[in-house]
Amino acid sequence: GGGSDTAAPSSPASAAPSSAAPAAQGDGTLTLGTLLPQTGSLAFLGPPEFAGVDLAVKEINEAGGVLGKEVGKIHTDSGDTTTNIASQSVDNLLAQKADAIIGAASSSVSETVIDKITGAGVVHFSPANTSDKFTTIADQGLYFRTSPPDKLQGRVLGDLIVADGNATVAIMAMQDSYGTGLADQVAKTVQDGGAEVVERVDYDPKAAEFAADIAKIKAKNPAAVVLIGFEETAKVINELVKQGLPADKHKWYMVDGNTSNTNYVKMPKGTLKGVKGTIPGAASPEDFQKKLLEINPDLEDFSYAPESYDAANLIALAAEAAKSDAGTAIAAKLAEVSKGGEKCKDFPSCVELLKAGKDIDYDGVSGPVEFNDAGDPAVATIGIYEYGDDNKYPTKALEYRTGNIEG
Amino acid sequence: MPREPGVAKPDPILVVDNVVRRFGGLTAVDVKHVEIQRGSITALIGPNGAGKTTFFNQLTGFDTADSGEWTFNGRRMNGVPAHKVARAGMVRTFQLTKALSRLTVLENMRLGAQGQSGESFWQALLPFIWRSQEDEITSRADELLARFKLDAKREDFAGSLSGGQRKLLEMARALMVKPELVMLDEPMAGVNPALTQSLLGHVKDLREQGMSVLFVEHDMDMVRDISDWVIVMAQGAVIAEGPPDTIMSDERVIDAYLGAHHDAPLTESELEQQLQEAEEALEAEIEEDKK
Amino acid sequence: MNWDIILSTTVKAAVGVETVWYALAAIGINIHFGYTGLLNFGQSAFLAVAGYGLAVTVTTLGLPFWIGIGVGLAAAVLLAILLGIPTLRLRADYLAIVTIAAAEIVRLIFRSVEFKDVFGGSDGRRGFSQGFYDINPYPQGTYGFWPLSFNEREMWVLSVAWALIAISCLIVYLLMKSPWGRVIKAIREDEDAVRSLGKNVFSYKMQSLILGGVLGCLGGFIYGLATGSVQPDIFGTETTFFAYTIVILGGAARVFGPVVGASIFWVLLVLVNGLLTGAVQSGLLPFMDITQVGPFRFLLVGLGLILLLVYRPQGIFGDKRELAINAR
Amino acid sequence: MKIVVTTESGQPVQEVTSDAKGTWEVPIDQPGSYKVTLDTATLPQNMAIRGGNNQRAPTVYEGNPTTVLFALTAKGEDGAAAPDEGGGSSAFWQRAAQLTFEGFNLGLIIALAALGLSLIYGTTGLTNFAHGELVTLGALLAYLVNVPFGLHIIPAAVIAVILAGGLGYAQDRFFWGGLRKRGTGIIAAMIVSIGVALFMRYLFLILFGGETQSYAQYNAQAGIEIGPISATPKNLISMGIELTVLIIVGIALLRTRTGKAARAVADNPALASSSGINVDRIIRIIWTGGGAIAALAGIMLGLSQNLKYTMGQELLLLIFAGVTLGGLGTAFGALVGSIIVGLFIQISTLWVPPELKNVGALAVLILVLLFRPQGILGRRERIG
Amino acid sequence: MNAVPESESESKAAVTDRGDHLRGAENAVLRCDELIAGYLPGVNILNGSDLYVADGELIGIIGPNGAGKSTLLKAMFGLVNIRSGTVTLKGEDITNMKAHQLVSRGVGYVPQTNNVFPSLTIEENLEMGAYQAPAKFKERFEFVCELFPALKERRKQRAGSLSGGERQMVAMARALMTEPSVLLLDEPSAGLSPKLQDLVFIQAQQINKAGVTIIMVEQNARRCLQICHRGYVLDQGRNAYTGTGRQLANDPKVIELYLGTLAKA
Ligand SMILES: Nc1ncnc2c1ncn2[C@@H]1O[C@H](COP(=O)(O)OP(=O)(O)OP(=O)(O)O)[C@@H](O)[C@H]1O
Ligand SMILES: Nc1ncnc2c1ncn2[C@@H]1O[C@H](COP(=O)(O)OP(=O)(O)OP(=O)(O)O)[C@@H](O)[C@H]1O
Ligand SMILES: [Mg+2]
Ligand SMILES: [Mg+2]
Repeated sequence: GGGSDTAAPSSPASAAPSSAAPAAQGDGTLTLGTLLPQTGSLAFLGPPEFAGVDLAVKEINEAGGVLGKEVGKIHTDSGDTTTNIASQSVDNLLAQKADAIIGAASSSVSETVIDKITGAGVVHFSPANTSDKFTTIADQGLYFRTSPPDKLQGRVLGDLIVADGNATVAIMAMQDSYGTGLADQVAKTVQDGGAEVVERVDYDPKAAEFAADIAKIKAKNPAAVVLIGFEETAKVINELVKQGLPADKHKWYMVDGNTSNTNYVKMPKGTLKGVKGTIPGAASPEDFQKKLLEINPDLEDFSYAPESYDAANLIALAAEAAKSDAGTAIAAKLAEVSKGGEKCKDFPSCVELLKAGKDIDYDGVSGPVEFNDAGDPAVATIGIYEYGDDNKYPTKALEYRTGNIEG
Repeated sequence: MPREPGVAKPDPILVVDNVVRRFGGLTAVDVKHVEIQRGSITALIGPNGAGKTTFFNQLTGFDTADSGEWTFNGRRMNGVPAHKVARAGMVRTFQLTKALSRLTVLENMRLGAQGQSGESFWQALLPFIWRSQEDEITSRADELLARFKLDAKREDFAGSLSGGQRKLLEMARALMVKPELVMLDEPMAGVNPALTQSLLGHVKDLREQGMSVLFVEHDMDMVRDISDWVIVMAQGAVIAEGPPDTIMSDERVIDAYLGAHHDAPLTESELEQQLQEAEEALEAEIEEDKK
Repeated sequence: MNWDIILSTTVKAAVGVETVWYALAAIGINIHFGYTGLLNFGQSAFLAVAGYGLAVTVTTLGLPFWIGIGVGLAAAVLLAILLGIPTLRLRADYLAIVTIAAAEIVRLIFRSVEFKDVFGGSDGRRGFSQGFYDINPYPQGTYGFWPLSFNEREMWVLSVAWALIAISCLIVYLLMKSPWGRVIKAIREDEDAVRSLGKNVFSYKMQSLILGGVLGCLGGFIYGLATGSVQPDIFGTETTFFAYTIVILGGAARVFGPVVGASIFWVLLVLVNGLLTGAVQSGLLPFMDITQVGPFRFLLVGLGLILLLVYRPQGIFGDKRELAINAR
Repeated sequence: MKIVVTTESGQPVQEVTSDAKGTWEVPIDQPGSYKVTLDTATLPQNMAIRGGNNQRAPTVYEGNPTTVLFALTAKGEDGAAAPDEGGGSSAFWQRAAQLTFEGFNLGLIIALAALGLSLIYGTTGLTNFAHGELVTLGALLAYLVNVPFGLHIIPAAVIAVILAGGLGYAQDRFFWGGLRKRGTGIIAAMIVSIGVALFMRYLFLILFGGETQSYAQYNAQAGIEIGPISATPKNLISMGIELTVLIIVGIALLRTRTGKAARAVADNPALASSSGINVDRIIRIIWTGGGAIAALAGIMLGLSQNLKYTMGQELLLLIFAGVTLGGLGTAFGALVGSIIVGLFIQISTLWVPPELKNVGALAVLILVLLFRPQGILGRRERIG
Repeated sequence: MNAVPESESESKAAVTDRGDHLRGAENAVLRCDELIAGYLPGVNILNGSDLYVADGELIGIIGPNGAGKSTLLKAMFGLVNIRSGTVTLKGEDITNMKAHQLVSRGVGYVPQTNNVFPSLTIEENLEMGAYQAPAKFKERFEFVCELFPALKERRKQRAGSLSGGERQMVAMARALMTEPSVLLLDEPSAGLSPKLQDLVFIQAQQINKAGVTIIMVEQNARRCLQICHRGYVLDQGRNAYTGTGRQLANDPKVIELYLGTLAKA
């Protein structure tokens, strides 16, 4: 439910589908397509991501839209790679003249459609892809992402682990580009800092259970256990507790994918006490989450909602800056609005500045987002949070660290 | 020829030595020595569970014998896989029929023909290579079908045949192979008598053309009518051999297999007598029940 | 509701990339299952080894495109042989589980961190299709007429794919009309009977497995070339299941069954999606959220599949008589 | 303790001495790689650096501190401080024991799920690809009663099992039974079951959402140590229940009249009917029981592994593997096969990386079938 | 009704006549009227068969392969869908009633093929025979084991591994477990050794004497006609001839078309 349906005069006014006109020309109306998981193994990521986009579009349109017209949005399902419907969804979006497509959540899905999207001159903007392939991919300058900067996050987390005095570390990482990328960075930092990674387990998030994975970690009796993954972490925690590796004897660390205030509340009090997690973004997520809940009251997980929200805002700002809704034009301006100028934190204030002819630097909910030449974020802020007795983390981070992602 | 089990024949096509097959504690087949005469019709008879079908299974490579060896046309055949046995010229039918249900009757028949060039993958792609051979096979199949009264069913799926028709198809299909030795497992069980009779004529013709036949059958009229030689199995072993008439008057065979009313069809008086016996037995039973 | 868009995407789906590569996979399954009776639930593995064979040869080893195609085909043949030797002796139901298991093993190995250097882990490989597009005869531009319009890349992929489908169908047609096809179909009915007639059943089953695997693996190439990448998870059991569905939809053991089935399958998926999205956006389905369209579409696909098989169990082209014979 | 910080090329930056807590800090003015060396001579007596290496080579990035750690251990204990190498064999056996236990734990859940599948396959010949969804259904029903209604999980589970049994009955009464009557072939029925699976799975997604949930009770229960094994009480009780159900059903099939009738229907429904068996009734009993057992399996899985709309689907391949390995259509076969699958999945991780654990189990499945094409407890049919 | 061969006048057996049927069927235990039935849509196998059997009668049905004999039995027993016509048992309409319901009304049936449960042991097979009357199992088991002693020794063997003849014994025995009042036998002697064939025919007679009504399809037509009270000759789904067993057995037309002369030689 939620108010998301109201702001959707989705199809452009001049929708007569003439195949000859390349989509790159633009038609005056900015149309955002989403390619996010409604089904498949990442389906749980869909609702927060959609809500993020919805929230942004709502705010944009309340502020008068882009180029004087309401922004349109079309939601489609990316599924996961097993069902392979992403490409049909993209066909659909292109047919409806989307100027930018926000998605997909999974790096693998993005890979299957990036040629198609960028080939049509449309911006491909992922809120969640972490695979390093996209840095070098041939994208005609049309691919961008606001996804969590795993290099910086990995460094911050690794440093945190060392600073906490953990000499032996085990890493339990979800086996995909997000998990392994982050895990590699954590492992490197930890080792550079003088601690030892005694065990590293890459697990299949679809596995029925994780007993063997934890048994492997238990055999090394590490001081710290790093949990890198998504919501299946709840299962992993069950197993850790069962096999005698509770948080009060071994220090657990989490990442943005699984640091959650909803997933673990049903666990016995104190199960996560003292567990630390890192989340990108300067602001406490709490306020933002409240706004999201107005869009979709059923939300339980907020992963990638900030990134999706920022993606939509950035695209809108770039279109405004370029005075065009054509994909290539937007792409040309995206880096510009993300950095080097007067800082602003949301669409209304940014667009004011733009209209006043100023150069802006959008700092989003997910972090300062400054794009480098590859379309990857260059700077980020990471907050470090600590769980309390109620298995929740407070709104206030222990510490924020901002840095260049590449170093 | 003497009548002991395992006698030597002048020109055996099949020679079997010491074939044993056990299932758990049960010795289903234990044949010491048997020879099958070339160009003759040999019947294999014996009580139910004597091991006849199991024996067939061993010889044709559908089951592996625990021990023993046998030669067909002088060639050792133990351990040879079933399809090679068939190609060597020894073809069997199944007691519980195996119709290829979703193939038509005609296709079932055509499948039996050997040496089809169209059965090799690459040649199959070029119809002109196998077309003429296919026509020849078809006409041969049609002839057989007519003889087996299946011509009306030519285009029907074999799965829609009645029990007896399946038996007929099974036998006709085996004949399409043009085997040297055909091994029929109860070919006529369930086939109506008039048709059986005409088919027996056909089998005799085949013998004249030099084919050897080994068949299992419980219908003594048929055995008497067409077989040149009879082999009797019981409890896995060959217990007697000989020409039909002598075998059928053998006490042991009558005891173990034929029973009292084996020879000619029952006469009226015999029938009466049988009824009487039955009635008496029944009354005795009723008496007993009363007590 | 925007009927133009719904219609054009639907028509496009009928001949589009997904349709063609699923059709090729399904043609292979039709040979295995429809004609030979081999319950091969590991078809996705054939697509996977072909796609990865091409991708790894070109990207990891840096060899030319055509060698990659050769490696992919060889890998499919090799897989068929490896899979066949242990499994072809098994009863149909056992064969099914063994082939699923084999396909899962292939997929898990392709996506593992352990072999990431070779296969690229869960993100797979990309950047191997240049050789294919280099020989694209279509100059840049847009082709087709309403509602079909494709760019030169899609045009090239689709032309090649439909040509492959046509050739595959021709091969299947010729073979299944021939005595070779007769043996294959007979094996489906009763192996022992075929054996008793002097045919080498194992060899025929192997030929069928290889043929179906090779034709199916063409789908793996098309997928890889069209998307420019291969990922392990696309080659999971779902792909095989959908291909089976397609075969049954079209009618098993029918030459054009898989092609028509694939078209119908994707048309249904896209049409349902278009209608649902349209209906939700124009407020016709107030109880539904737009993000529920995805799951609802699959739900309807499931329902459609059920209804189709309830009311036309033989598929579009199938023969009802055959079913009656086979009913338990 | 004295700590020397130099740049990568060896240019000295600063020397510091750590404070009482052992911490120290060096401000630097340029990001880059540095070398940090601890002067071992300044270490307290009887202490040594873990691992022995007294040099660290951290990279410092702009604006962020970088921490280095010199973990200290008592001198002489250095060797023993690395139990992963030195005490390898006892840790290995302890892990092996734990994995064996986990193998039984997983195997029994698979077996329970497999039992339902095997029963339905046995009596109707239906290869039910929707069975995974029946497992999920049970788990979600229990969740529904447990969380929104706030009933304790034990009564909730009982209610869910009963409900699932009822739904199993209804499924046959209103759906599969009708298909049978129309003479739908087993292959067509198999594809229908794929349709049912899609339908149910996405219905769950719509109603339940894509997130992982857990029951209100027994979540993250702490383990207790039993010898080399640590297990939670809920594991032990679940395993007891699973084993009991499996054995009762297995014996019932072999001994009771209805059980024998079920096997008769499996063999030959027409003949069963001719013998006076009400085939539809038997099949309905099996569906009811199969549904209930699948639900129980789902609840057990949910208790130990939380709930998700795909939980049953993710288990389905293992269920099939278990059923096949044991021999299709036999209850004890399902038990034996599933436990073997469970054991192999877990124990194989002693040698293969856990991400590939299913590979080991599936490879064993293929190997076993190579030598026993009829499964472990299955029998060869006679030919001819 | 269609015309049948011209030689009606000479034959001793009557060409089937609907009037005769209606007269005879008045007090019948089991009767079929103008049955039309088949397997595949649009193809009728039975084309209007009439048949009746009076209480305590033993009826034989013979005919060429594919005539529809088995189909007729299956149709009576509710295993083939009847498209039109009626089946009546003791005055009750049982058309298209399910087989298990007929079993509870005292009808027993031995199918021609697939007549055992292969994965059940012999004993369990017989137990299934007595499914509706488990209490009687012990007693009836002893009884059938006396008939076929081979079964008792093998009681724990799975029926699927039995030889063709052994299966036939199990099939027969299974049907006898219930003490039916009407028994439908489809080629009970097929595959049995001569000795056991005798036994089957004698037993059939004995059982019949004890008051059980029997309908028997046989390819061992001579033996069948010798023991039955009346016989039907079925051809192409219709009754071609009816008459007493002896009439049919001696009818030249029947001999030529169905019985053959082999046995006389
Ligand atoms: N696979 C098996 N397992 C166990 N016992 C078997 C198996 N196959 C056959 N038997 C037993 O071996 C014996 C011989 O069986 P076979 O089928 O050879 O008999 P047969 O002579 O053909 O009898 P019939 O005339 O009844 O067909 C029988 O008692 C049968 O029960
Ligand atoms: N399951 C089936 N599907 C389709 N047609 C069938 C089926 N069973 C039998 N038929 C057809 O019905 C006709 C009659 O078959 P039925 O079995 O009743 O013959 P029958 O008189 O018993 O013959 P037989 O003496 O050979 O057993 C045959 O022509 C056969 O082709
Ligand atoms: Mg036999
Ligand atoms: Mg019959």
